[in-house]
Amino acid sequence: MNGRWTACIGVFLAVLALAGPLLAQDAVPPPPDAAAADAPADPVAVALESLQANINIVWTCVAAFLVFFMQAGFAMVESGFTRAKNAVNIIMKNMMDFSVGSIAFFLVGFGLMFGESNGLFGTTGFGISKALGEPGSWLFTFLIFQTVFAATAATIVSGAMAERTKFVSYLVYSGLISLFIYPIFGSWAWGNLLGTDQGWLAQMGFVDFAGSTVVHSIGGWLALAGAIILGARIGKYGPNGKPRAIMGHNLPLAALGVFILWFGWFGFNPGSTTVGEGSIGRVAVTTNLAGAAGAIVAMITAWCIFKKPDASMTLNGALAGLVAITAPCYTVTPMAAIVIGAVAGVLVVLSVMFIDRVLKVDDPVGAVSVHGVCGAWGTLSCGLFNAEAVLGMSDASTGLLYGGGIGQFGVQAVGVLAAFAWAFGLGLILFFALKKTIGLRVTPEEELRGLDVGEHGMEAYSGFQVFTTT
Amino acid sequence: MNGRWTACIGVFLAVLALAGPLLAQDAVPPPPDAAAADAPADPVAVALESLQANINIVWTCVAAFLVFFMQAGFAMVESGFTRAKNAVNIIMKNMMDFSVGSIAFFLVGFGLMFGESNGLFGTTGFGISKALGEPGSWLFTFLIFQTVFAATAATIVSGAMAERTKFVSYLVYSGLISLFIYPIFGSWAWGNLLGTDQGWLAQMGFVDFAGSTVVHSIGGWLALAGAIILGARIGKYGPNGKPRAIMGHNLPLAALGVFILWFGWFGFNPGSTTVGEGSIGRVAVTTNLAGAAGAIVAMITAWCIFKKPDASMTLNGALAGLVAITAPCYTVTPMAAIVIGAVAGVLVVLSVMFIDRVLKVDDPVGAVSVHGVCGAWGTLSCGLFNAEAVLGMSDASTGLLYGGGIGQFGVQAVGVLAAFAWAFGLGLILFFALKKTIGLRVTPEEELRGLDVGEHGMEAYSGFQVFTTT
Amino acid sequence: MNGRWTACIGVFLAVLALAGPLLAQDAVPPPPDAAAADAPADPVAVALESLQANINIVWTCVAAFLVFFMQAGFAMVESGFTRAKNAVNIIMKNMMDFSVGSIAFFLVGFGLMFGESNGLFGTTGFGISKALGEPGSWLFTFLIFQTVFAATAATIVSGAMAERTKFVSYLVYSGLISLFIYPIFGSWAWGNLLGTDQGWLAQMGFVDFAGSTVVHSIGGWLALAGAIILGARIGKYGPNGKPRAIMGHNLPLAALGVFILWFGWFGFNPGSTTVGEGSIGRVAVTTNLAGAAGAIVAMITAWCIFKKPDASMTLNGALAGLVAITAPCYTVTPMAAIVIGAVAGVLVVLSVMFIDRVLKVDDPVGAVSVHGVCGAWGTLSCGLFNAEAVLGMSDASTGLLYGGGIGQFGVQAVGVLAAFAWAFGLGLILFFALKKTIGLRVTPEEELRGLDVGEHGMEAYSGFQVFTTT
Amino acid sequence: MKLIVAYIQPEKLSDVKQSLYAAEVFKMSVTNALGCGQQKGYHETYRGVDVEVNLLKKVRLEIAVNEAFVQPTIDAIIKGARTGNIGDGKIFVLDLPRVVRIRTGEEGNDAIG
Amino acid sequence: MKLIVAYIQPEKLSDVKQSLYAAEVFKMSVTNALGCGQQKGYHETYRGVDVEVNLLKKVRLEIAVNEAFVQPTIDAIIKGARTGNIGDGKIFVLDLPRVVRIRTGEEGNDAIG
Amino acid sequence: MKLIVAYIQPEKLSDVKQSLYAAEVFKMSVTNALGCGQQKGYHETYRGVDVEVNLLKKVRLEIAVNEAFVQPTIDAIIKGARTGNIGDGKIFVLDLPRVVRIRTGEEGNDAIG
Ligand SMILES: Nc1ncnc2c1ncn2[C@@H]1O[C@H](COP(=O)(O)OP(=O)(O)O)[C@@H](O)[C@H]1O
Ligand SMILES: Nc1ncnc2c1ncn2[C@@H]1O[C@H](COP(=O)(O)OP(=O)(O)O)[C@@H](O)[C@H]1O
Ligand SMILES: Nc1ncnc2c1ncn2[C@@H]1O[C@H](COP(=O)(O)OP(=O)(O)O)[C@@H](O)[C@H]1O
Repeated sequence: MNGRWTACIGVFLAVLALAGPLLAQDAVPPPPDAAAADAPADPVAVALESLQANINIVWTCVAAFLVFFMQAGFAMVESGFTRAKNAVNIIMKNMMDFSVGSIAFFLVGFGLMFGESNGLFGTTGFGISKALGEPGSWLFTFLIFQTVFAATAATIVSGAMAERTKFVSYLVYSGLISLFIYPIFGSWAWGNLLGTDQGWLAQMGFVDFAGSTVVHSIGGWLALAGAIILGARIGKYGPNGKPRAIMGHNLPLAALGVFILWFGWFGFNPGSTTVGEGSIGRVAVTTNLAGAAGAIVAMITAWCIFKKPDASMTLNGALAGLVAITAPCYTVTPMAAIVIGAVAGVLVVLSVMFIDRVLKVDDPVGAVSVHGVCGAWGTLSCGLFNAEAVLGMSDASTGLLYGGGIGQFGVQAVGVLAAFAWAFGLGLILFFALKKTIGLRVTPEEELRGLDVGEHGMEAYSGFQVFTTT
Repeated sequence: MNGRWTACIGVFLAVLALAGPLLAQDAVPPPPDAAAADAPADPVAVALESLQANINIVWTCVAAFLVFFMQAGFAMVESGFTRAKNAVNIIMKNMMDFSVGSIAFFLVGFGLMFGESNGLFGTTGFGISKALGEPGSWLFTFLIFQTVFAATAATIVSGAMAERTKFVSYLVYSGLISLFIYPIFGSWAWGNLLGTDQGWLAQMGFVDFAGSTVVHSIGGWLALAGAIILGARIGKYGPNGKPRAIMGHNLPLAALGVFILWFGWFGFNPGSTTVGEGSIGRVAVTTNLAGAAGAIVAMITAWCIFKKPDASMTLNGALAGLVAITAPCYTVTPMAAIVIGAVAGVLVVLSVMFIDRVLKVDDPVGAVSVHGVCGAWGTLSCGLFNAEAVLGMSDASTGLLYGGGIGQFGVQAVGVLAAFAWAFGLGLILFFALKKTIGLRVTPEEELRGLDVGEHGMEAYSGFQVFTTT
Repeated sequence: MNGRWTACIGVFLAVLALAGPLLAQDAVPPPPDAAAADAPADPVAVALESLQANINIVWTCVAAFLVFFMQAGFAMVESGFTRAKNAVNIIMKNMMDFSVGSIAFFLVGFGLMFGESNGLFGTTGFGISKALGEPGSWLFTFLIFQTVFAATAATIVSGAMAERTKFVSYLVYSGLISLFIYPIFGSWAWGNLLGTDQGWLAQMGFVDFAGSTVVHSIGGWLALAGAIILGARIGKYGPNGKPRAIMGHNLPLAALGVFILWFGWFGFNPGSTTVGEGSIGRVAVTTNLAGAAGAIVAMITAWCIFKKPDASMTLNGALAGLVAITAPCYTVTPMAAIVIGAVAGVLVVLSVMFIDRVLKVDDPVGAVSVHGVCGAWGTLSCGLFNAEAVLGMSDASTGLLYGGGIGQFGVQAVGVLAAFAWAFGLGLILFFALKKTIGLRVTPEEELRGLDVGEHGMEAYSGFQVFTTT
Repeated sequence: MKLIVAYIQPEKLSDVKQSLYAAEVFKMSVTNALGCGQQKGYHETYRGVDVEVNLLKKVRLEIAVNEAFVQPTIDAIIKGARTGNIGDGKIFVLDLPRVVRIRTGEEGNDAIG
Repeated sequence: MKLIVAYIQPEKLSDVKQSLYAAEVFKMSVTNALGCGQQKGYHETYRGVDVEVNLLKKVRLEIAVNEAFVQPTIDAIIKGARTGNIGDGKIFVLDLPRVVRIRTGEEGNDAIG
Repeated sequence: MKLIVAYIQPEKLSDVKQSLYAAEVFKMSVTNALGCGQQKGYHETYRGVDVEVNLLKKVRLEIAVNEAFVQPTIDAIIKGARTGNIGDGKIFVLDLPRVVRIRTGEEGNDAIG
């Protein structure tokens, strides 16, 4: 009987073990029945599995809620870093991209991303029809978790296009992002998370644990395209083309936003295991260290360059570190996480200056630098710092610096380029189309008076004497 | 031996299964001993059950904390939607109704709501005396979860009575709400959650999964009574009785509040299962979709009527959708959730206008429309959209649109009316009594200068030039 | 076979049971192997244990994230309670103490606190080297949980030294706190949490469940030392030495901060069990009641003394109650929690007045009173109200009021004094050294214009007319 | 022409605007100010420390008018702003030799209206 | 000496500063104000209720100059502020018998610059 | 009567109030302003871009006094506001032909105090 036992329990322990090192974002625990299939349906094993499944569900739901809360963080960061006269518009945009995105992703995006793929994108499981009839289906938990990720990609764009974009065109494009731009790319890297075949990137061995590329870079490159086509805010560049500073109106709010985002990132990265076991602590550690290193190094960099520890750069630095660690968080050592975050801290400052002064693209909150550039860096860093052997997750580390050779790095580079091509390319087309049709930008008068009055007919801070002398 | 096993595990699986479809707010997992009773006390079964119990405890606690955080959301929404000169008063009210409420509910309310009922209300278990001696008792988790619900009902009222209510009388009535107004009604619908007999509403088959009526409508109707007896703010209605707009002073803060509330709702609704299993993901999905639909549709409605996408209406719309889905979240399909939220989005805008222009009741933040009206709608919608059969939870859907006939709808209507009668009726008496005794309203001078200086002797934004020209 | 079963399951249940009453902050669940050692490695028992371990990991991680979020709370409270011209500086300080602290604690502090001790402090396990090779190691979860605690101690100091401290010297000392000041004291009380030998305080039987002393008092006494050496803000004391009020610039933000802190405390106290079972609900209840009582009683006290319900005192009161219950939360009855919180509510008001008027130490946010004084009170209260027998956790209550005699109280007093001696003493030396070297305080001109412009070259509220007439 | 500067209580602004409109004075400029005068101010306490607020919120009106409008304007302001309590405020009348309308460059009486 | 008070559109402030600098007028004081004039204001709605905003944001300049500078200053302001649309604003010129520089106690023309 | 307008450094306001009280000048109106003068301002950087802040925070005092009080008031302001550094500010003295107290309708010297 003992043999019999070890057998069926073995199955279960295998599940636990397996659940861990899966290199996809979301390790989906096999539904009880599946497990039941490949072992004599033993009641204890089934019970044990269903308990682990419940732990995973609780954990994944909590993580999803934390990621949802990042929406508040983005709203606060973006409004804090822009002018008071546009604050209502920004919060409306953040409220709407999540709302529109949630429904668009539920109806269409989810199917495109995780359905049976035609090679390019999924074609089944729209509106998670499959889950009806199974009240406790993992699909529901998985959907809410994926929805908040999709919404994150969409919301990133609004920051770079703040203070001058027409509200209606914003609604259109942020809807389209959740509808297909994000999901289709997502299907290439993560499409197999429900057990369907892998997308072409995943097949190549592309690794993006929690979405440095799939979520952040996609958002960042779309933002870049948008900011380019939209043009700079009035007064951003002097006649001589010299950039002028347009100060954010509420830095405490922006800081609160960054803290909220950091908080949410503990759902974003550790949650991407979708399995409630020890690795989530490890991922939380790497995530936290990278964010900390990013903030410190960005501050130091800014200090050296501008002679003052610039608060907005420091806040961007924290986000840069967090974005960078999002891809490698599961497969690098804590020490490596510090390095990855630190590099992101330098990168973000230089990138902001480069985009502002050289490219002369007006990105009010630094979304392109934080999400696009540092997302790319983070994805590449998987190829440098992957240390699965050191961590005891597998017997070979694929990281260049851990003797894994250049292979992984190459694959990562392909993914990064694919993301840029897809998002930036599509972005240019999309925004150009919008510009030519409904129009992308508000009138100069409206821009000067502020979008709050122009687009929404109200002020953000009624009663306060707000007065800009520039 | 095998038979023996399946027996004892069967018990356990039964527990799991049972835990799910319970149509009350909180499915209380039977304490281990209880279970042990009805099966040969098998160690593995006991262990399995205690593990599931632990999962439930972790989940329910986390959910309770999220619901607690909604207090911050209410505070931000209410202060953001009112004038700067009353912001301190509002945050004091929010801080106090939770503090007073927590203690009142612990000492008295909990017993009234969940104790052995005398038919009308509970009469035992005050101060959860029963739990002493059992350090890990489920009662503690259940108490904290119920406490934050009670506090939610209390805090709703403060919004509708903002900017003119005497602080002391606020303390009194918000205490009374947690002391008996909320608990007694609660006992009628949820009184049996600790295994005592059902209240009369529950016996009728009244369904309010997470409290559209029990929490929100009760709060909303009390708010209505309060706003009526209190009267409108000075300057709210012109000589001709034409309503004037009194703008909120900080919309970014209000928006943050809405995001926090949405975040908390993921504890409010999914947490009401109090069981850590797959359904929580499903409830999270319906909750999120309804909130999204509410926000979008409210914005569109406002856009059509006022020609501009009004931010404050959009924010209210999100809350309206969330309030509406609170009752049906567990028993409707995701698609139905979108419909329920969308209807709430229209309803809230019309209701705000109706109350403002026709009833001429001054509700600064729209609490009556959001919580009262949409709470009622949500409760009724259970009778229309209940789709348990479709969801695979039982073999018959009680929803009118799912062939369940009018029965459920009727029962829901009874519950809605009972809530209105109880809360509005008691509210009128209570507030009238307060008006005649300690007085409900501050002096006109104090109201003009602001309650912050008048009631608390301080300003919310010291140093800022705040200056209202109306 | 049955006997055999009960044996191995017995082990498991024992684990569960044990996990509970551990009187240290963090009951570390024995790693599976350990357990496996002392029982015939039975697959089911192992599986059951690994499930409970997973529950504990999920719970502890979630709790750690909540505690992390308290950083946002501190940032909002501190900036809200100070002047607009220093808001950027404050958020930079909060962002940095966490970032610097995270890395310092990871590299050094953690080893000093939890490594094999040389009697005075730990000397092994720096950079959690031990965990490499075990991807799901409990150490990771434990590290992230301990990191956010360390950061809390560091961040407390910034409030008391706000509006006049040089940014660079702030960076230095907040780094040193996480580097060794906090960890070394911590090792005395909690050093054994990873199974190494107990520190001398723990050996004496000193009890500080979640850190009233280890975290809050340490921070508070350091803050006192800092505020003394730094001196009062310009204009705080009139020529006659009469204290003048310097109003906070954003009370809604401060209130939000308090709500966030309260929210985080549900991770701080219940999370300190690090075990996902029923006790977390109980700890949540005591924590919540104490916070509520603190807020109410502080408000009443202020009302009596100043004739108005002072908002800032009420907010401090809530925090005072929460700080006080941090040590006893696990071992006192809910009723006792109310008393402990209420006493803290009185204490904090009197203490603020005493420090402000008698000691004439300028503590802008009341950090010393809230964290130092009430932390000490909470620690002592363990010796008065410990009711483990009543709670059913052990067969004797050590609380004086529960017939436990004066013993426990004496031990607690020793711990309180040790904390004061260590933190205040070291603080004086540290800050004096800083003053003599890099300098602790900004120039009067800079202080008058504000640290935002002086230290960071930017304004917190660009565009707003901020104008202080005092 | 005269430049009329008046300090009134903030909550009286709308009434004053009404009575000015009634007197066909449609153009004015408003700023917020703090004033101290006979009105002694009030006390706030913050964290238990007393704060004497003797600079009270006021609204400052600036109205340029032709001679003919001076008295009606003053009367209108008084009508709108007077409560009879200390703190009602003051009206200052200054000579205004020259006025220019930026839009047209018009001067004097044409410019003022 | 004259004290020149001008109300302009907020967004024109930087242009006006430029043209004043060009006219070698470097010293000025600026306050924010609300103005109502021919420019009729605009409508906001809040929660479905209409709000008539007829006090529009303006910037108030105060510039003390010597006689010789009066006309150049006025011209500079007009140059910087004129759009030709209603709402451009007004310039008021007041006599300024006496000026004192706090730092030195200098008076009159020496003090003004 | 005269209307005295003074621009001072914000942090000097309380000292000036003291010295005015000492000179028995109890009534005044205060507004916040931005000034540019010899004091060249300072530099901020935001996100690496340089911001030249040449409009500095100032406080504007407006005090109506009888002839007899003019010099004492000016002296008091100087006494309270002077640091000797550039940026101390200016005092402008305007003729004030007429003053009305809204509360009573009193005019002239009775109204001013
Ligand atoms: N001499 C003055 N100079 C400047 N402003 C004054 C003067 N007298 C009064 N004010 C302004 O008028 C306001 C009301 O004056 P106050 O003396 O309080 O009321 P009343 O004029 O009714 O006695 C003051 O707050 C101040 O702003
Ligand atoms: N008679 C006046 N008294 C005071 N301020 C005035 C007067 N006329 C105009 N202003 C100020 O000038 C601004 C512009 O005036 P307005 O009449 O709108 O434009 P325009 O002068 O081009 O017709 C007004 O908003 C107001 O602030
Ligand atoms: N000619 C002027 N017109 C208007 N305001 C002036 C004038 N000269 C100075 N001011 C005000 O006085 C302030 C101080 O002047 P500034 O020249 O900087 O110092 P100082 O007078 O000591 O040289 C300026 O910021 C400005 O607000």
